[in-house]
Amino acid sequence: MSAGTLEERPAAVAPPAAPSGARQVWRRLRARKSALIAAAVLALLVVLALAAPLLGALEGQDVGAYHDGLVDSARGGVPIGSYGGVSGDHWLGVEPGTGRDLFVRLLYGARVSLAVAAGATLVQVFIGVAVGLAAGLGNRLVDSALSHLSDVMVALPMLVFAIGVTAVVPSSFPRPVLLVFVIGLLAWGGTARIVRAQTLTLKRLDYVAAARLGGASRLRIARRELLPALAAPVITYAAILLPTNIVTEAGMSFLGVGVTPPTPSWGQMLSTATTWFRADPMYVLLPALLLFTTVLAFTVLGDGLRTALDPRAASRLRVGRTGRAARRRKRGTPA
Amino acid sequence: GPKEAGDAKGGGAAGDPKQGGTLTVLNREPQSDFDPARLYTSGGGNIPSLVFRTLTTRNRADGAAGTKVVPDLATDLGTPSEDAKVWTYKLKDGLAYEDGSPITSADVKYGIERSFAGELSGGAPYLRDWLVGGERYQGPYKDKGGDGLKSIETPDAKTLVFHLKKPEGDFPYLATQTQFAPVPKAKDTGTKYEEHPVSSGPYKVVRNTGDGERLLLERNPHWSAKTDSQRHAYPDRIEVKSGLDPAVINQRLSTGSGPDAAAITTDTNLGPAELAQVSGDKQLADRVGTGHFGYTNYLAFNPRTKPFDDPKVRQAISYAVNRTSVVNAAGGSSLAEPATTFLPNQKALGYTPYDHFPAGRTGDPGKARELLKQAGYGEGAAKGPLTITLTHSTAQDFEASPEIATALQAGFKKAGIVVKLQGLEDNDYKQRVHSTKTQPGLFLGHWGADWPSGGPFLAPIFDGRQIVEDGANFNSARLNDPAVNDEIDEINKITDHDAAAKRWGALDKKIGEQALTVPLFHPVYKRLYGKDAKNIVISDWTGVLDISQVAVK
Amino acid sequence: MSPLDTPEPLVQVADLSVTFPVGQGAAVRAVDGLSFTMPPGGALGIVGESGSGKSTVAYGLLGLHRGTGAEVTGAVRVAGRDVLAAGDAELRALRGPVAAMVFQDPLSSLDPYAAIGDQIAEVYRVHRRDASRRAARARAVEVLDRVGIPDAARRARARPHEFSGGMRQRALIAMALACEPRLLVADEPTTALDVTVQAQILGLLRELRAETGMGLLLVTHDLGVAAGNVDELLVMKEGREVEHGPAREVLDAPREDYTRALLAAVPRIDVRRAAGDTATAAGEPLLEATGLRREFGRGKRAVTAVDEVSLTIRPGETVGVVGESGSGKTTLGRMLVRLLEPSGGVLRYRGRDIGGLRERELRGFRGEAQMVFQDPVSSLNPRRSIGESIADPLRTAGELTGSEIEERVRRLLHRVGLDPDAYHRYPHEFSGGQRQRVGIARALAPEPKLIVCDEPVSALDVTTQAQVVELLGDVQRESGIALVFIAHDLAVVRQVSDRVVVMRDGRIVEEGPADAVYDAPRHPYTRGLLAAAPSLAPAEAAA
Amino acid sequence: MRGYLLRRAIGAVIVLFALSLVIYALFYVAPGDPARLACGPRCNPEQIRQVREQLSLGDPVYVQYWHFLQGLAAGHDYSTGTGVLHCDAPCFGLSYQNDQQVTDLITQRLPVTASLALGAMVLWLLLGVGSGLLSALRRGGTTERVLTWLTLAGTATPVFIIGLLLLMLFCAYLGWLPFPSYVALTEDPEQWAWNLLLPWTALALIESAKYARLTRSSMLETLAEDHIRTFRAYGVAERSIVGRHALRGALPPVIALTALDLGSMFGNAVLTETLFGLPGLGQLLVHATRTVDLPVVVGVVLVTGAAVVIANIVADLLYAVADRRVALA
Ligand SMILES: Nc1ncnc2c1ncn2[C@@H]1O[C@H](COP(=O)(O)OP(=O)(O)OP(=O)(O)O)[C@@H](O)[C@H]1O
Ligand SMILES: Nc1ncnc2c1ncn2[C@@H]1O[C@H](COP(=O)(O)OP(=O)(O)OP(=O)(O)O)[C@@H](O)[C@H]1O
Ligand SMILES: [Mg+2]
Ligand SMILES: [Mg+2]
Repeated sequence: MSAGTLEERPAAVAPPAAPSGARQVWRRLRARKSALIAAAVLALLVVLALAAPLLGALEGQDVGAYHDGLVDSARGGVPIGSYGGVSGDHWLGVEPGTGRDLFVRLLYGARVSLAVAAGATLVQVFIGVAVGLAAGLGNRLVDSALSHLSDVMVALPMLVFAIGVTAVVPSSFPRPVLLVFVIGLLAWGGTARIVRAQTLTLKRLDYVAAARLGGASRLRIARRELLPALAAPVITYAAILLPTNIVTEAGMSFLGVGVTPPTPSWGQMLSTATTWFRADPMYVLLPALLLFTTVLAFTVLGDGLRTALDPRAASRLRVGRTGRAARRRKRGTPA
Repeated sequence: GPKEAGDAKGGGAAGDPKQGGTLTVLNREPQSDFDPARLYTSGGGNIPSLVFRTLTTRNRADGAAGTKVVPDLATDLGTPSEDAKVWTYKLKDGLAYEDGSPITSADVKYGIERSFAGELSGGAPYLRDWLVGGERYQGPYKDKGGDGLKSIETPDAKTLVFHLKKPEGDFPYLATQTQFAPVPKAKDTGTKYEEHPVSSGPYKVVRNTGDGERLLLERNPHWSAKTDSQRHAYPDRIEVKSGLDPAVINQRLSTGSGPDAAAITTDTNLGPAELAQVSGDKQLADRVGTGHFGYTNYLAFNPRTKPFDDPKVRQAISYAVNRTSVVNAAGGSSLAEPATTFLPNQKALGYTPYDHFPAGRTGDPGKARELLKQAGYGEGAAKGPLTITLTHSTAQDFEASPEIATALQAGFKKAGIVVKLQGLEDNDYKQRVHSTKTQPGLFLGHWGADWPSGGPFLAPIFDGRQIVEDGANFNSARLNDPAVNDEIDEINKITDHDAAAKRWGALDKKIGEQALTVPLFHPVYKRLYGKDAKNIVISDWTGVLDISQVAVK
Repeated sequence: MSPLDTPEPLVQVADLSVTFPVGQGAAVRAVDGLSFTMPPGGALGIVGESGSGKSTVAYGLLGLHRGTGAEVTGAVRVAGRDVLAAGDAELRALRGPVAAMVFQDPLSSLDPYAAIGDQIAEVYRVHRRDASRRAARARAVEVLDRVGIPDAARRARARPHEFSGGMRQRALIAMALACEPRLLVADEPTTALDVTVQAQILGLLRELRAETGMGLLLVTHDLGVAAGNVDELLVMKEGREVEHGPAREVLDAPREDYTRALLAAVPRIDVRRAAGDTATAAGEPLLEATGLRREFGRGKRAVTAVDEVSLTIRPGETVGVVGESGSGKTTLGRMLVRLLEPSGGVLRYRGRDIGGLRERELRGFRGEAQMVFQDPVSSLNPRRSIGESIADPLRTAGELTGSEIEERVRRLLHRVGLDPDAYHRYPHEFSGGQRQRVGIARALAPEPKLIVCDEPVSALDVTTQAQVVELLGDVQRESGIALVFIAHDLAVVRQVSDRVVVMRDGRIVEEGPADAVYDAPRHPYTRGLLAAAPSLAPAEAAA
Repeated sequence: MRGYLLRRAIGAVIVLFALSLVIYALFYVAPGDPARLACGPRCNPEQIRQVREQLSLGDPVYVQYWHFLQGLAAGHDYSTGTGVLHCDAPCFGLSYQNDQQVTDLITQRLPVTASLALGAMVLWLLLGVGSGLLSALRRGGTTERVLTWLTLAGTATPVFIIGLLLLMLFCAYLGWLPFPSYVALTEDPEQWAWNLLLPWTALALIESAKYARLTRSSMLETLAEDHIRTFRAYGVAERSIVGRHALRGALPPVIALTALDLGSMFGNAVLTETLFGLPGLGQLLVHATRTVDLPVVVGVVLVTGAAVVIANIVADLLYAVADRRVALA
């Protein structure tokens, strides 16, 4: 049999031709309706956040404007009217104590919360990937030094760090950016761990060896051969990190090291709203609901992405793998 | 005065107070300072005043009557010399510590002396400033061989004679502070004394864990009600649990299950949200005590910086302030009363009403703009719109907190004043605003009375000789007006409190003309107490219920 | 035969079709209208190239497609039970006592966390509820002993990783035996094993059959394995039956072209390399290893993978390396191209010592020696197009422009028999054989002087294997590259090598011209290897 | 094994050393003057100077750090004014703010935080791993959906809200539980558990979603492995497959995450501690940070750091026990 016949081999033997990389991921993602809905919800949130000034103008309200007349001063400043002062002018009611419009504040809050969370996630992913790669590719010394470093960061309590950092940075520095760094710098350990483990596995693969034989430098190998393979687990993990970061921002506000007023953020609104949940439930429910929706959307999208990025996911739980797949495993090594 | 001040028995559950039972105290802050030398306020606040008796003490009565000072260990309020520079006290008979040993005048002297020790810092500065030689004395630990502060004489075991640098008509008020509590020298363990301070009051410390986190106080058998007309000591035991979240404290008080029924708090007010909820519930609303403490929250200018050096700017800002927003931000009209005077609305402090820059309820932007135009600010004016930075703390305590700063910011906007907020971490904030070197041009300040008299309220803020260059400075305007200084000295000579109060009030009104501060509001304290708590007494001295009066049976 | 004396068949498959949905409404029909029967105690071999549907049939017998989304039609009866119609409980009762399965991959087919004896006991107790824990464990020891695990009582407590590949496969067979099945379905039970071990396992299966009278359904792509072990052969292609008949008949006188092609592609150990192919192993040595050593791990755990190996490779010659699993072949190969640093010894490339050089100092050497890897899947980056992968060394060298590189890659693709337009396609769009060609193209790209092929064909089925071997031969003839050809399949090595090196436990036990080693092995180990190699034996003589 | 532990111990010391350096550095730049704070609100410069001297804050930072290390190694004597207080090695020093021995402060509070963290861990593992398992088994079913929503709601809600809701519901409204108040385990184990039940639940609700998701995905991964196929092919029931074979394979990532979370819980549970009035390390740390109480902060952070490191070592050991193929190196 000559080499020429290879092309004429029946299609049934080769796996069905599938489209490449990103297109394939998109196609698999598209097949999951829940992931699509989640993505749509997130996109909507982002659009709403971006359009906050426009929507505010539409409602006819301003983020900072106080409405002393809309709250009952003698009763601690609880909004006058039912459902937290919902009215034609204030679609979602007003904030207790100040009478500021909740609808606009929630939208503006979305900007800060989403931006801080996304920024922090980026920082975490960036540092995590860099450290994880370096640890995975470096020698024992580099590896242990970096894992010790991440232990130090994990062990550093958030508040101490936040106060320390806030002190060094002049107060004219925008708070949200600072928060991005505080949260980002403290919680990259998980990403680093994942990337390191994955790198250790990947670097043993033959295609990395082949790249070395081709004379590629370490940097090139990291960039060309390893990073693309890390995308799937990292993106999946980032989808978990992002909502966690939103909640972390809320916790920071609660401890008084969050964004500074009058800038609203969901976290800050939640932390001031906590005590109001009986006197003015709407005030708590609205940011909580938004937060929940966001977290849910990210989780669902993350799950979807994970399955979409993992070609094996399509054949999960199959009792028998195809012969080709099974034989690809390393042949038995002696005990 | 407080609403509940009606019946003489005090508020709280019905029926006459009886002895017995356990009173639970649910607090936020642990009593981590329990050394009489380190405590700042009169009687060290509530719990310490159960353990420490002092030469004089506050009158445990509702409302304005509670601003009076009354004898405690001493037989009277002290005998001043002609010029009020020498004060003589006699101790009552039959005074004893928790171990039964007698309390002597030497012990009181020793207690004062140890408050000068560097190891036991924390108390108020008055002794140091008033006593002859006080500024040089370093406490008994450094000065081992010597016979201590010469300006305190103890001719016999019952007599104390204090020699002051200058006349101080308020000395009886100072003698309410815990530095005037007796400390037996033999039992002094220095910095460890606070773990178990020796009691001279109705209760003694039985257990103190977690550095004041949990306290158990039981009756001191050697205390005798005969020598103490102020403290009642109804409960048999007092249990203090601290380190709790304010929301949880109030929730527990309102639920009142188990021991929480006989509970109070000595440090947690109702917040606005809780007030909103409580006010809708008749039963709960009945269990709220209201108190007025002499306290003012204000905007402080530093007239040495631009643009606040221009009186017109300061006046414009005074006109522009929207006190309704600010009061709302501080919790609404039930928790804060708008202020136009620096002195709080209390007769004892010398309150004299005035409103030099009437801003009405919500500010007078027109008047403010007009003044600003005269000063050269505004749209199209030479210097453009007035842009200022307001410094505040990031701690959410309704004092110098972000809420109040943003409310002001929103109000000033109407007068065309652009306010930038500078929120500082609380320590940073305190250090900066109270240092002459770093003091910002405009910040949120607050000041409370060390005792109900105009002196300690006005002097630290406006007395030019109290400008502290390297330490904590409270005269933020750096006012050093000989006329003001002289008047302060003159009033200090007066030992008739009511007469002095009138003059303090007049002085306040006069200083107010300079617009060195913008008084914003006086806080009102609302506190919930357990359903079994009886005999609730809230004086205007502290503004909070007096634990020594509470009964649970 | 009359219906009367025909006992009920053990396996009865009629018009079986299995279809796998692969998303977007597409489906793969893996088995298409297959029918066969098997008498009790019979032995049927199912052969065919990769992907022909063999395993799918085997799984069908145990109802293992249930719950996976596969669509199964037709009829499957095992020992009288209708597998397709059976309820879950009934199916569970069938699995084990009636039909037991031995999977291909012993490494992954056992729970890595549990003791082997316990796993067997657990399976036993599923079907013998009355058996006590102790009895079940005793039974496990008994069957382990039966399949030839030495010191079975002690070894039953070991975990899978403490067993060698052959022992694990025995353990899996023991698990099957524990249930005393009437039918043993063995899906490629020996593909993962060395020839010597393979011979032992096949012997064991024969013995057990004789002893217990169970039926055997042997799935394999290796005709040699099937030859000596089954009565009947079923040849499959694309899910359909191509030919079915008594084993000897099918092997000796295949009726179908496909079967003939399959048989022709099987490498024969006694076939010499074509005379014209033999290179003149003369000239300066290209690569010279002296006393090469490599250890892994430290202290007590240290393993010496390669021990005092000396080897010389001259330009243009092919050196075959054979030896069983773990003998150090891969380690040696990787050291030769300096993917691994030797722990000792000297490695000279054209006289220059490259043994201890650091990665940066190896720059000059990198293009000169290349490697073709065993596993066509992991040796290509799944996220890059094959063109890019091939072009990469050229880009790194930086001598050519972008369009020149692309041109060169296209020529290489054509050279290895692929469509030049495949440049932008991704690895998963190719079959194993095609991928191996890509790997060869990549190795050729920097115009190396030496290529180390580490088991380049062992993952491929016989037909593809033959194509790749031929390609390598062609390339060498044209460009005069020196080849080091590592394989555990003795026959393949013989087909390509000028000289052969036999390795065992990291050492070279025999070395010499290929024909000399194969025809007159001197070392007993080499003789053992040769003896264990499966062959189509009598059939071949007749062909 | 012993060599391994020794190496890890050395690593731990390095980590703690680095941590203490970071804290010193942070405090050097942080706002607030501890001497002023300790001195009281209206101190004069002379008093502040006295206090500063008393706390040896006048020394350069490296000298202070050196004294700190000396104290750790050999203990330290402090004057109480009337006598001498000996602080045994390892001595973290005295609190700037109230002259308490940091070691005492920590030993009083460590059990509280440890009780909180460990108990919560048990609960979140039960809740998270349990619901992860259930949803892996009943994929696509109502059970899975309900569990997913429940655990997600936990993740999405900050602890100060969950905690307050729990308190409201169980203590105020239903009155089933007393308002929590820490009782030492040694004092009364039953009360200890009752009082910690709500804080545990709050933390568990927040953490369990992560675990549920992790368990579910690694469970599915394990269920797809070949050895599971073997047991299916022998008629082993799905329940025993999951319980006996798949769970074990799914555990290692859960163990690793638990170590990470447990470790950081020691320093970061402050919100929970405050809300439920538990006098733990988190509260101490926040208070000390607010009052610029360096010795206390260093002490607590070192204990927290030790918790992180120890949790990691234990996780690695467990990992090796769970998967004997892993060699400790
Ligand atoms: N779970 C599955 N999903 C989709 N396609 C599958 C699945 N299992 C097998 N196939 C396809 O069915 C066909 C037959 O597969 P099968 O595993 O039966 O082949 P085989 O003859 O055993 O091959 P090998 O020798 O490689 O083991 C192949 O094309 C394979 O890709
Ligand atoms: N990275 C490694 N770490 C530890 N031991 C290793 C490593 N690589 C190989 N070994 C050990 O070295 C020995 C030789 O392995 P090698 O892979 O070279 O054998 P091989 O002959 O190629 O086997 P196979 O035919 O299975 O591929 C084996 O015992 C193996 O377990
Ligand atoms: Mg197969
Ligand atoms: Mg190998």
